Amino acid sequence: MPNRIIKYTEAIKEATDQIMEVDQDVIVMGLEVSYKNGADGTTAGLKEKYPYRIIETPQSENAITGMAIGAAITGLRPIVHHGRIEFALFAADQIFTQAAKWNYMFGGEHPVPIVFRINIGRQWGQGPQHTQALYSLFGNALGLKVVIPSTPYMAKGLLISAVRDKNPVVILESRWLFSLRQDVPTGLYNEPLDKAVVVKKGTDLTIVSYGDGLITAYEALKLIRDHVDVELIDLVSINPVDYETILKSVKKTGRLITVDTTNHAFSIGTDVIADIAKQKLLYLKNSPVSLSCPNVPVPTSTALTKYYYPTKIDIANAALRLMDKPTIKRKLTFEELHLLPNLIIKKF
Amino acid sequence: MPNRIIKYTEAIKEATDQIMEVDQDVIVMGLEVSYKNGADGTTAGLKEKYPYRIIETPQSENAITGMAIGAAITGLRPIVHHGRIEFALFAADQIFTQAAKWNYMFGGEHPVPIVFRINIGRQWGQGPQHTQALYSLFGNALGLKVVIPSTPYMAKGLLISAVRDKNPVVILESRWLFSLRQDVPTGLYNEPLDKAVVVKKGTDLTIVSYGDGLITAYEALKLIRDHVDVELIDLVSINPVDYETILKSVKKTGRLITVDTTNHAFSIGTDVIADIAKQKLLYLKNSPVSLSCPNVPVPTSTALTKYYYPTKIDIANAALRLMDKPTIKRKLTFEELHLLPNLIIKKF
Amino acid sequence: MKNKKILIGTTERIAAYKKMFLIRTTEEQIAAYYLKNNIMSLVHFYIGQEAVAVGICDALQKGDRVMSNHRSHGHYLAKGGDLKKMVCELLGKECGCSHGKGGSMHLIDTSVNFIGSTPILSSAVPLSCGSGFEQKYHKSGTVTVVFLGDGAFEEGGVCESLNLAALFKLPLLLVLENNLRSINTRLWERRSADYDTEKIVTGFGVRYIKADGNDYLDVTIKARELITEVRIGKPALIECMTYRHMAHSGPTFEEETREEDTAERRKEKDSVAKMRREILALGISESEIVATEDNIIKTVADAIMFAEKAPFPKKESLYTNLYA
Amino acid sequence: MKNKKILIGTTERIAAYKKMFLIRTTEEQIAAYYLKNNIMSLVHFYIGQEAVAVGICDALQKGDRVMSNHRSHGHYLAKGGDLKKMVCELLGKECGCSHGKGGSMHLIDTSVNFIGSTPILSSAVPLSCGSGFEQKYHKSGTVTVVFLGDGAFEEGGVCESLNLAALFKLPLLLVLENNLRSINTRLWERRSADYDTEKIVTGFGVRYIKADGNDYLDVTIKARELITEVRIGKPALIECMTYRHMAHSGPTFEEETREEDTAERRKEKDSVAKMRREILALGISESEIVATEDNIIKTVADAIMFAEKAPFPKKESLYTNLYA
Ligand SMILES: Cc1ncc(C[n+]2csc(CCOP(=O)(O)OP(=O)(O)O)c2C)c(N)n1
Ligand SMILES: Cc1ncc(C[n+]2csc(CCOP(=O)(O)OP(=O)(O)O)c2C)c(N)n1
Ligand SMILES: [Mg+2]
Ligand SMILES: [Mg+2]
Repeated sequence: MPNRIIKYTEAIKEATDQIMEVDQDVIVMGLEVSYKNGADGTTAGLKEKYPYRIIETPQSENAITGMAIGAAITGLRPIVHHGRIEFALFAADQIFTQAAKWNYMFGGEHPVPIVFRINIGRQWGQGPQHTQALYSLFGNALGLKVVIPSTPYMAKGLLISAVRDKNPVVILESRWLFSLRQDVPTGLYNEPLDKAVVVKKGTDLTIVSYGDGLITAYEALKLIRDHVDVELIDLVSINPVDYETILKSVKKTGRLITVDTTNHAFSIGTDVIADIAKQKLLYLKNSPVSLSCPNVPVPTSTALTKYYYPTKIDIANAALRLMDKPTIKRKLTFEELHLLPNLIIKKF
Repeated sequence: MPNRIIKYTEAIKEATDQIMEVDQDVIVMGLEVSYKNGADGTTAGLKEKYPYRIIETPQSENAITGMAIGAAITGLRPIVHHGRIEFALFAADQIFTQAAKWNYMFGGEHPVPIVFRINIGRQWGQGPQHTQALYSLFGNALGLKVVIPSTPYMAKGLLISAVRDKNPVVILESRWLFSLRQDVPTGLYNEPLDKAVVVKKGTDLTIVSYGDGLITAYEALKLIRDHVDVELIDLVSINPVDYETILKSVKKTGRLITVDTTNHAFSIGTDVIADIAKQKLLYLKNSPVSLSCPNVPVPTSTALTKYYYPTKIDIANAALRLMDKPTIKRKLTFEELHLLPNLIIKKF
Repeated sequence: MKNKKILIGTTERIAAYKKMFLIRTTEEQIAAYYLKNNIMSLVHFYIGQEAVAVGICDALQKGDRVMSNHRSHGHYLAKGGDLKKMVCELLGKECGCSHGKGGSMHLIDTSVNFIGSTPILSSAVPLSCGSGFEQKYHKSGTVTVVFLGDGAFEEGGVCESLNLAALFKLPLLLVLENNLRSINTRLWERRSADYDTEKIVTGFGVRYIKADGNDYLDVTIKARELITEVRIGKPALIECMTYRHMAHSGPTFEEETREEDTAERRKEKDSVAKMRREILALGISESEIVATEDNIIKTVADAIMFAEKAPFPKKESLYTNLYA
Repeated sequence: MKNKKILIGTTERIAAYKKMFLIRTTEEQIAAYYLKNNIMSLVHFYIGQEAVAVGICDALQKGDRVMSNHRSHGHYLAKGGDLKKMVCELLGKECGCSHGKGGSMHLIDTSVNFIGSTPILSSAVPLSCGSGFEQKYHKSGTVTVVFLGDGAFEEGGVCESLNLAALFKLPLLLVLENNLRSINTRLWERRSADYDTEKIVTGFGVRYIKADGNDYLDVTIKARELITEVRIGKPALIECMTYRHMAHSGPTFEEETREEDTAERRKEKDSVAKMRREILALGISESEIVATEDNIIKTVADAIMFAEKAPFPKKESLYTNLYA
């Protein structure tokens, strides 16, 4: 199949379009999904093609989400879009207490084939109430599958798998990655919802991250290519976490760095580190290192956010330090710090 | 001051009563708080004493919680009661996005002196939608202080401190502990909101837990008194976590067991273990051990819940195993497994 | 209303009484069983409200769906849910409708389109919009009914759902069982004197009608009329005024905070007794009725005995069904 | 209405126009500044809706409080919020009203009882109930006003809050700014044809009145009447029909999806232009007005220049204020 370079948001739209073509029961609900640049372009143009299946909604996250779940229980395969995790919180009951528990609480055979696409994370000027991710909530919530696509390729493949799954799948889409571009297969393909991906093999140390942090780490690798042979792992799923892939890597490298793009308490990196720590007879060459954000909400001023997220320099230096090598000094530009990375990513 | 033995729920009521007596701005809101056995007895009789300050509410968790926060912002000191974390989830926006972020997002000087009393956890026949705790959400949420009282003494002292604090404080009250009794001082006293408590000193190994798990561990100690010298730590606060107290203990004992009463992913024990693992130059005698619940929601049948929570036997045996000693075999009775422990606890 | 009552024939009335009596005796026997065996598992009894569940479900066709809340035994049985599976579920047995994982608050029997109940107040309402959405999407010609209480009606999600129902023209009937109480709290503690349910409901574009929830005929006739419209995409809400006889939860009674709904008045208005009088008046003899009742009582006693002896779920069952 | 207009005197009208013009030129200059400097920080402009903010705030006393939403510049300025602090906040500076931590969506100036804004739709509504509750509790005789949009009105928390306001007799005025849009979506996409805001609001026991949100005098006179009642514990909602001139967010315009609110009609109904005509009609000369306007334009330009030069917060500031 021929490939072509498309954006993260285009990959989502393409997956949606193609899966809607083959499955008449797939519908999309959300705010502005029927508009021209619908949901940041991820549903652009679909209303014309599927007039009764792209469903514009009132500002009622709770009932809209519940309605979608009810439709999933009774035979449809809805995709629900929430522009921010803070908006989705109004539907917390429906997502975490209803959809997630439904099959278990009725003793099985009661699938809830629904996809929650929730946009998260950093973006210029969005501030303390528009940039959270709440990974710890999603990672701990029993009954959900939760994935974080780090590239256009993953965004398409994971969405297709999610729609085909019989369970409630949450896709946490980092807005920071919306401009990434990549060669993406034109047809339908599945990416597993529960497997971490070794982005780059290496022997010196293991870096584990996800979403925007993974891309930053990917960029960091270019800076230290000649000094440290990093094994970079994209966690992909945070519920469940693919501990096996990580363990295999850390057994080989003996060194571990986790990169989080939220505060460190109860973070994804914490969960990964604890799992490694509990392993019997696993001797590391050095204590695991966690890079994360400070213990405060995300402020709005760029003068402050520039210190908030771990940068590629931070990651590079953490790796160099762990290998006892001299660190790098470089200041990032305003664009690097605050604008969506406009990168073309190679296939991992 | 003379002491007398009172129940966990009575301790909460007494704290509420006494703090209301001295501070006219303290009010209580919640469902059934004005009734005879109000909020499981934790507000019993207070309506008669404070007719305008004990406020019965409609079934509108979102608006009620928001109203309380608004009152806190403008000068009152509300205590809001939610009978179950699942009910409080309807107010997730108000708790996690509004109250928690308010002071930071306005650059300081905008305190939110509010207390959220949220009942959580195990109870006979409450099942998958009435027994969650969501610790990971509370532990990760920036801007909240979050405590878990394990005894009547702590329940009273922490509530008083919480009401006197200028910040939003969440008190997660395990329903499982409602019948515990203890000598509790009759007057007002503060327990720090951010300090772990060493419940019992010991040299062989450190057990860290909280709430219902802490009490189970406390019971376990009696079974292995003659075999293992355990240092038992009540975490008390999960936001922030008092890592210092734990570290000091683990440095001494070289062994760590954490006891969680929820599933293990992104759990409190995980957070504690990761912190220990990240310490440089800290060599443990054995890998940390985490006891927790299986990776499924809480079922309803007692035939299943009896396998769900770590028991005192499980904890005792984990400690014995870590010390290479023979384990105990004993079956717990139905009452031990499913009825609220009717214990009298000594002052830690 | 009076003259419309003739539309419900003798056979139907007898069948309705049987169902109401089934619900009543099931609840009474289970309550007695819980008391005797000191069972402290959470349970909410429906006694007193039977005319609502049966009146509504008798207005439905087989393909129509029902969703419910914490007080769901009556709704489940009225829709034709399996009795034994329900009792087994309450006793935590493997052969329960949810294999013991759900208990009293999580009943389901999709074979009769009772598609689930959840004890979180109001949560079933948005879900039922989704069911209605699916019915409309697949042009199945069926409707969805959701039962909710006066307490649940105060949750914001209900208002949001009313808007969705009207906006998307869903084949949805909301059944508001107003028993004047949310746990013990009375309406006047939760709503201003000017509160007007009809205005709120119709304000969103949903039809509203009020019924005497202690009167089977009133409920079922009004429901039948409404449902014809609901079926063609005109959602409606029927508010049934009724009384809950027992305490909010547990196998006990609670009389201290009663106002309008005193024991005396509840007895006077008791829907099951009323329905019994109705069929007596139809010429069915007392002894015939008693025989029927005895039969039902025995069926229920058998079901409880069956459930008592039925096996508990095995340990392995704990770990299954996290995902479908 | 007509005859009531004489209650608002010349001085007041001029003062109102000045405020409306201040809001207008502030927004225009900031929009231009954002465009010129390629600032992509999230911002929602209020242009077109000035009559609402000023009409309402002119009906308030100093001790009365205001809460607001994502589109809060106008509300903040109308309540007397400090201009420089607002512009500094937008530019992320240390001397901003939230010290750069909040930005455009988190304005606050408690010195004038503008007690906060939050961009999460509807969240300010329950919070404002709490403010009203406190005012009542402390018998302060003051009221709270909360601004919300037609989109936010669809969140269930608003209905819950209406019930609370009526139940607790809160001194609360909800100002529903109906600009026909939530982002781009139109009312008919979100509500059925039978939707009736007045019924919903009054169904909860809250007074309702509709005003022409493009007409300062209509808004302020109705608000003044309502607030007298609000002050004694009779909560109310005033729905102001208005137009948002610019795009939902960002310093741009969006004309593609316009229906009733075309550029032409917006111009025709423009509240600032209308108010200008009103004071011209009072006999104030064109040159006087222009002079006043120039003055205001300059004040705003100065504020922007001031903000541009003002220092950014220091790194340490990132770590402070997690707790109070
Ligand atoms: C969201 C939520 N809040 C609170 C509760 C606790 N609760 C269980 S039943 C009940 C009373 C419900 O009253 P109503 O809806 O009128 O139903 P009824 O019990 O009268 O049948 C309450 C408050 C709950 N289950 N869910
Ligand atoms: C709970 C929530 N859902 C969605 C959004 C995204 N959002 C921001 S502004 C807006 C439109 C709001 O419309 P309206 O309330 O009418 O106010 P207007 O923008 O027209 O002034 C939306 C949907 C949000 N901020 N909060
Ligand atoms: Mg009720
Ligand atoms: Mg609007």
